[in-house]
Amino acid sequence: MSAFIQYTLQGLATGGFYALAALGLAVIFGVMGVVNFSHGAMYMLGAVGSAVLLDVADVPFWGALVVVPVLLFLFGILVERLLVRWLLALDPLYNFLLTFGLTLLIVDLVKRRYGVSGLPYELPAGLEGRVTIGGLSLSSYQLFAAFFSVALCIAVWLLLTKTRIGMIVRASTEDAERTRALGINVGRWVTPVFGFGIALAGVAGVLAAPFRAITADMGSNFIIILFAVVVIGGLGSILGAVMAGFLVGLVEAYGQAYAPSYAQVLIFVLMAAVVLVRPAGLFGREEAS
Amino acid sequence: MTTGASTSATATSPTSPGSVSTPSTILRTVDLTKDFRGFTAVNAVSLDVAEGTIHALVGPNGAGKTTLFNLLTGFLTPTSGQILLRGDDISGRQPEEIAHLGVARSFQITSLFEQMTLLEHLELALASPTGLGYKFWTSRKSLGRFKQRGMELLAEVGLADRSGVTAGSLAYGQKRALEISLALANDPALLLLDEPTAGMGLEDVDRTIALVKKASVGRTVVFVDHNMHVVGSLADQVTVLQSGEVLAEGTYDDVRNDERVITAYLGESGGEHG
Amino acid sequence: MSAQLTETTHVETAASSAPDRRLNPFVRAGLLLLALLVVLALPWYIYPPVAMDIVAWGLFAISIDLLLGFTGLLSFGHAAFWGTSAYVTGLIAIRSGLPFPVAILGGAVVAMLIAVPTGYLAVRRTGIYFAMVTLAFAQMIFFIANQARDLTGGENGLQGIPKSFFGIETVETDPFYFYYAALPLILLGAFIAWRTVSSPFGRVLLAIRDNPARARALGYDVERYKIMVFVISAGIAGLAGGVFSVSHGFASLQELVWQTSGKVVLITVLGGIGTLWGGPLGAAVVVLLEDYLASSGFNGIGIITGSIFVLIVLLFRKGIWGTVADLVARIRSRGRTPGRRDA
Amino acid sequence: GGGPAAASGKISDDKIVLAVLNDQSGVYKDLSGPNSVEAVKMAVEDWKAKHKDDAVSKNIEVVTADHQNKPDIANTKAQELYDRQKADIILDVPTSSAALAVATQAKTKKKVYINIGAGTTALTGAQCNKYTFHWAYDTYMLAKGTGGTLTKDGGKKWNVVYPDYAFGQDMTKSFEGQITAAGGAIGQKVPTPFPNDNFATYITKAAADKPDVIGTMHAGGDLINFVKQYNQAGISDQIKLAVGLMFITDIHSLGAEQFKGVTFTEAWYWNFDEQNRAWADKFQAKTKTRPSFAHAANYSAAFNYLEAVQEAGSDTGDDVVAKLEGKKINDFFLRNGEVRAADHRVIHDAYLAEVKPASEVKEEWDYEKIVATIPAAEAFKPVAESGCSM
Amino acid sequence: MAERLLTVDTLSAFHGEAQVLRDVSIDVSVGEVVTLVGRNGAGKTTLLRSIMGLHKNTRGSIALDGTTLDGKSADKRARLGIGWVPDDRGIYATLTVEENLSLPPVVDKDASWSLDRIYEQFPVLRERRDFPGTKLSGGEQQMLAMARPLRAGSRLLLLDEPSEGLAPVIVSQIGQIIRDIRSQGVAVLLVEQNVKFASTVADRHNLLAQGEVVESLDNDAFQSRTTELLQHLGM
Ligand SMILES: Nc1ncnc2c1ncn2[C@@H]1O[C@H](COP(=O)(O)OP(=O)(O)OP(=O)(O)O)[C@@H](O)[C@H]1O
Ligand SMILES: Nc1ncnc2c1ncn2[C@@H]1O[C@H](COP(=O)(O)OP(=O)(O)OP(=O)(O)O)[C@@H](O)[C@H]1O
Ligand SMILES: CC(C)C[C@H](N)C(=O)O
Ligand SMILES: [Mg+2]
Ligand SMILES: [Mg+2]
Repeated sequence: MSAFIQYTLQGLATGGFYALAALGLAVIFGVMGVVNFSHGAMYMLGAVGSAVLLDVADVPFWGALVVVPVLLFLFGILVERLLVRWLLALDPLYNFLLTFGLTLLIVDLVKRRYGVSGLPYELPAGLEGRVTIGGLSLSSYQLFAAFFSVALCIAVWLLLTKTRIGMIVRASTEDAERTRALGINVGRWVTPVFGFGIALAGVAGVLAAPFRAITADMGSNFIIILFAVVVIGGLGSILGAVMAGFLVGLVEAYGQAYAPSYAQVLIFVLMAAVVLVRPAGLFGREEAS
Repeated sequence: MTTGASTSATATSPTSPGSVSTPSTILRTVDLTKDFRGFTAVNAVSLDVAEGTIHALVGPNGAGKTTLFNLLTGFLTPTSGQILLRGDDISGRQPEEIAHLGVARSFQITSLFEQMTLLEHLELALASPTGLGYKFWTSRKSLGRFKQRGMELLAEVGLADRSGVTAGSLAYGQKRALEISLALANDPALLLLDEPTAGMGLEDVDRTIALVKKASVGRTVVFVDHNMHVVGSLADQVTVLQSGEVLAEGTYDDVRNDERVITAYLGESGGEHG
Repeated sequence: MSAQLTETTHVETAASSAPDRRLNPFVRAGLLLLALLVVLALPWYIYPPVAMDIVAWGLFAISIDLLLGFTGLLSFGHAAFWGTSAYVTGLIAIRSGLPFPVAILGGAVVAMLIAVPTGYLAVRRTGIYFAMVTLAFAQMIFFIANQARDLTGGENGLQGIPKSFFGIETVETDPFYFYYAALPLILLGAFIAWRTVSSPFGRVLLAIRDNPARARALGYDVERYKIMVFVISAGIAGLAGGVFSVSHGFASLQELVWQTSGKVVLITVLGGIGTLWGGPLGAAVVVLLEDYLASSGFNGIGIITGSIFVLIVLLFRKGIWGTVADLVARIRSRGRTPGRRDA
Repeated sequence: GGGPAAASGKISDDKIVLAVLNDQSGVYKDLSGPNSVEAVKMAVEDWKAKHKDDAVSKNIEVVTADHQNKPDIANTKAQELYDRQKADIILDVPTSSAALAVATQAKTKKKVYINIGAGTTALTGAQCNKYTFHWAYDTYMLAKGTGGTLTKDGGKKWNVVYPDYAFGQDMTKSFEGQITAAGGAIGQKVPTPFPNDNFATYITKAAADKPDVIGTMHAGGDLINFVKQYNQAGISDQIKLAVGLMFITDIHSLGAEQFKGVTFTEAWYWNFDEQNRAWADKFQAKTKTRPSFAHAANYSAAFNYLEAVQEAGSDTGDDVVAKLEGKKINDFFLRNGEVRAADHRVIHDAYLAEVKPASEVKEEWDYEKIVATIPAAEAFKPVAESGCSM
Repeated sequence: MAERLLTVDTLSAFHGEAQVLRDVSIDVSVGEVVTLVGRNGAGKTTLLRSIMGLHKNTRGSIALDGTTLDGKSADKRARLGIGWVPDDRGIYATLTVEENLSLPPVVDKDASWSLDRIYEQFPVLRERRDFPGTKLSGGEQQMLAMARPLRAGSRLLLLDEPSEGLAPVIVSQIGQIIRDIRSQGVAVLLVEQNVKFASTVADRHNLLAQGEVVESLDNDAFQSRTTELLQHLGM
């Protein structure tokens, strides 16, 4: 029983992590209609960025948690301005393909610059230990990561649904020209949203740095799991992305504990089941036929 | 449940779906209801459409007319209630199945294959019931057998000379006409037209009225329109919907003098704007 | 102008609609002949195993185009069919010793079989959703193949697939002759694709691509059509995957990873979608480029292919074929109506 | 077999072409990759310097290709290297699946192939062939050193976590054999997906019944993930961590501190003695980095291949193989080395190594402490068990 | 005569090579309702889009309150007080009804309608306030689109066929609103095909055919000549 609780906690910790990354994906999709294939690469840049900052500028984890998302925000803005924006008016498939190409490019550039065998990183000061409650013991870093992710998810959700900024942003992506004609300077808003989504991926990357291998390829399987997460949650749904993130985290943990060889297939089986029963995902809105 | 004057057999046990009300009823709904997440767009509507008549569906915006059409043609699944086509329950069937039962529709918002020529549209419509569409091993030329009939249909709506242009390059009124000719292609027993004259200039409206009149020979037509001129010229029977429920039913003259209809829909001017 | 409410896929195809609308029959016949000649001459000028790769990837791209260009469905999990067939072909060839064309046909049939349930689930969604669902299913197949290592050899792959061909030794050992022995299978796949798009069925597919709701109202069972074309496409991908695995003598998990699905989409878009012709063109470019880069000492294939992809999507969405066709058309029309200029 | 033996003094195409086929861009790029090509070039230079005018050929080329760890690409590239680039030998090929694919090509083309980077014992076992040699290590050697020695030293109760694919299973099987032979036992064998980046649950599971040793059979990025998360699990004080296969580049990328106290088997270590160090200095002058055992092994294989060509006076596959078979070699890489004729396994002394704590690391790359030498005769699978028949 | 708010001077517009407006000159004053009537394709929508700054391929000049709008972006023009009700209504699917209403920035506090006032005018919108905008019926969307610039407090409204697809009772209601806001000093440029409706609300009419203003006349003249004019225009 105590093992079960332990697995559950571990699942939730991983889930918080997926939720955060999937949230960035969902925000960009929900707001701009762009399925950002490069989200995994951006996550990787977040982790690599932390390691590089530590190496060249002695910026510790806590610093990276602030600096890296800001840098990725700027990078996102660049990507949006130079590339993504030209395809916004077209079928979403084009930006999907564009960001796919971008992923290949970014990953190989990182490989050329930083090699492939990974970069070193340490646990942040103050979170090296473990927290023991009753018979349970969890790494304090993972606990921190989980709580941090959840808090950030909630903040973003509130921002998008409850504020005027969120509203403007949603309107701008649905029809930029019309929104302009209603008196809103659209250009000012869409770009930062993309940057913001990328920054969220970057946060996930920073959080990953202390306990995952920091390599150029670290995002390539991650993005596929994120896709499963958003399909399960409902592609356009921000709440769905967060909930499905936790769900997938739990499924993964139980799978690893009780059916190790099938842990990863389970996620996709879950996804197939969801598509079969609720094609729009658990929290997605029904598509008009 | 049903408000207003129902004309025929709605009173006789609406719960037994198999019972054919009158021999001439082609379409009948029994307590048809559609909920959208707690909002009831169509509420217990029981409707009888007599074979061979032109039946108008009017009502304020949001009354549930388009939703009712979507239910009748399978694009939406009813939350409860039944749809009987010649006595057979078709609720829950898919749009393509219903189409094969002889029900054709046009859309309120123009819905065409923008990149195809007009003739290709009609070939597609005509080929549908033949199952030719599944033949991936034969040549496309086999569609040629529908050419003559397709041209006739285009001629009927005045588009014969445009048979080779793509639908995307048509003017709005012409698109509406093409919609109607597609709906007519397979000689449907029941024709559902959603605002066939919306967005048309007067001249086009009159042409369309004539067209629908001509098309109605030998079949049943149900249409939605806000243009009282159109309703008055065409409808044998009018059903007024409001907030998803039947408010009134009767001939055009009955309905237009109905106090409730005037307050809820026509307004004091009696709908004479159009 | 008029807002379309249906959520359809509007991808820019290289041809304006039906693939043959632009070209007159003579030009078309000429091009076909030329293409055939090129395909026949390929192993004389290109290292035969590479030539084989080009036509196999070309056919694979055709299977994608059938979905993307003609039905508006982007499959991002087509590696599932290519890879499954690669394994099944290999298993048949190794275990039964049957001639390789038989093994490949067997592989293609199995690919079609697994496409039925996959298609059934995937066609319930459109656009980007469809891409995601197919991708996820391909991942499932990948993990299953990895688990079933008694059958597939797991990470080591399925080694030593024989090129049995009725005891004709030159074919079995010399890639040059093998190319010609395998080519009919590729041409068969291309023919099926061509036949499909130029049939009444193909016309319905275009209708579905443009406006699925309208197609349904006309009485077409849209989902069924999509499943059918999905299965046909899987079969074609299967033919290509089978040829590929026999040519290389083995099948590996590489055939099933998502990057393979991505690569074939890249090839298709690069060549130009909605033409069937584009795929093989794109395949020639990508395969030759990879071949060159692998021995050039420049280690960063992703940098090149990634940049190409980004540029194509940004600037030449109609791909090689579409861009060239546009150019030709523009030159022609300029010839006809001289002096016309944009206002 | 083979066709008519080529006459002595016959060098095909008037040149000797050495091809290095390995990962130039992927996960194994650093542990071998482009720097192995450098090592082979060094071997060619040194060999030319040694033979000067009496070299069988002055025309020696080194070519390279990237197999991206993909067996299909390796297969095509191998064919191309042999056919188009006229390669007389292919070297390296990390990744077992690719390695086996190349072995098949070598056999068909009757050309020499010396594998360095791959782990699978199948190369000199079930899938061995006349033209294929395995130079540096294999899973048996790793298990023998790490599994056998640690068990004898008191780590009787093992739990093994392994990536669920051929290499991982091979490793687990080999380890089980050695651990049982040494009087220990494996309690749990925990398979993990491959590749994978989240091991928390697996580690919890493997630590649950408090074994003496947890062995990880992961490599590359997975290994680094595993070790990071292992250190976070807070069990490193009570349970010893053994790593199945480690390259010095792994330690370098994660930092010695994370690995401190970890025991593993080395095929060669640059700072082991003067001779090694001398070569490592030369290597560093060229590449700005210290060599992994794979780099050294590539040099050794290339050099000895050229020696065999010189002796045979021919670069024809069959002639060279004849010279290599049974050859006893002692160079800076192969200590007490021998090319076993029966299965083409190259045996040599192996080492049990431990990662130094950061405090003891005196210079960059000085991460390892060699704690024991395993004699060549014991380090590798006995011929009788190999299952190879050529 | 009240002060002139909008002046369009010899405006020509092009779609690619095709000229769809030819030297169109019209003006609208404060508190005035001016229509553009004409067949499908006459160029009415194009004119409105040009004024809004959405159609850029034009020649000629447009001025608001005497200052030229040349080079000003659409959002700038909106903030100067031009409110647009597009022919396709332009309701956002991802915004709720209420969000659709509050999206445009308020340009004139005094003129701006409160949400309550809007809901009083269109009770159905209050009922559906938390629904996604495009889940409304076609007519409900039209009301929403009308309400939006009222909420912003625009001083010049460009209405593109606001009566299309509306129930007669709603059409009357819209007519009443137009008359109300006119009396509050708002200027309206109204595109209509529904001639009867146009004549109940407008002060002046411009007949557009093939991109040209073929006739300009006041409402009385318009009403007395309706039949003749319609014939002339083929409407
Ligand atoms: N995007 C476009 N590309 C090319 N031509 C266009 C485009 N939009 C409009 N046109 C053409 O410009 C002309 C004027 O169109 P406009 O939409 O302004 O007419 P309208 O008077 O508003 O018509 P309606 O009453 O149908 O709305 C028409 O001939 C139309 O075909
Ligand atoms: N998919 C949906 N989800 C939620 N509500 C919907 C949906 N479709 C329609 N409605 C609501 O149902 C009601 C009826 O809409 P419907 O389109 O049937 O009206 P209508 O009578 O055709 O009106 P109009 O004449 O304006 O076209 C409206 O209030 C609309 O908001
Ligand atoms: C780590 C590697 C160089 C070995 C490789 N995993 C193999 O398959 O043998
Ligand atoms: Mg409607
Ligand atoms: Mg218009």
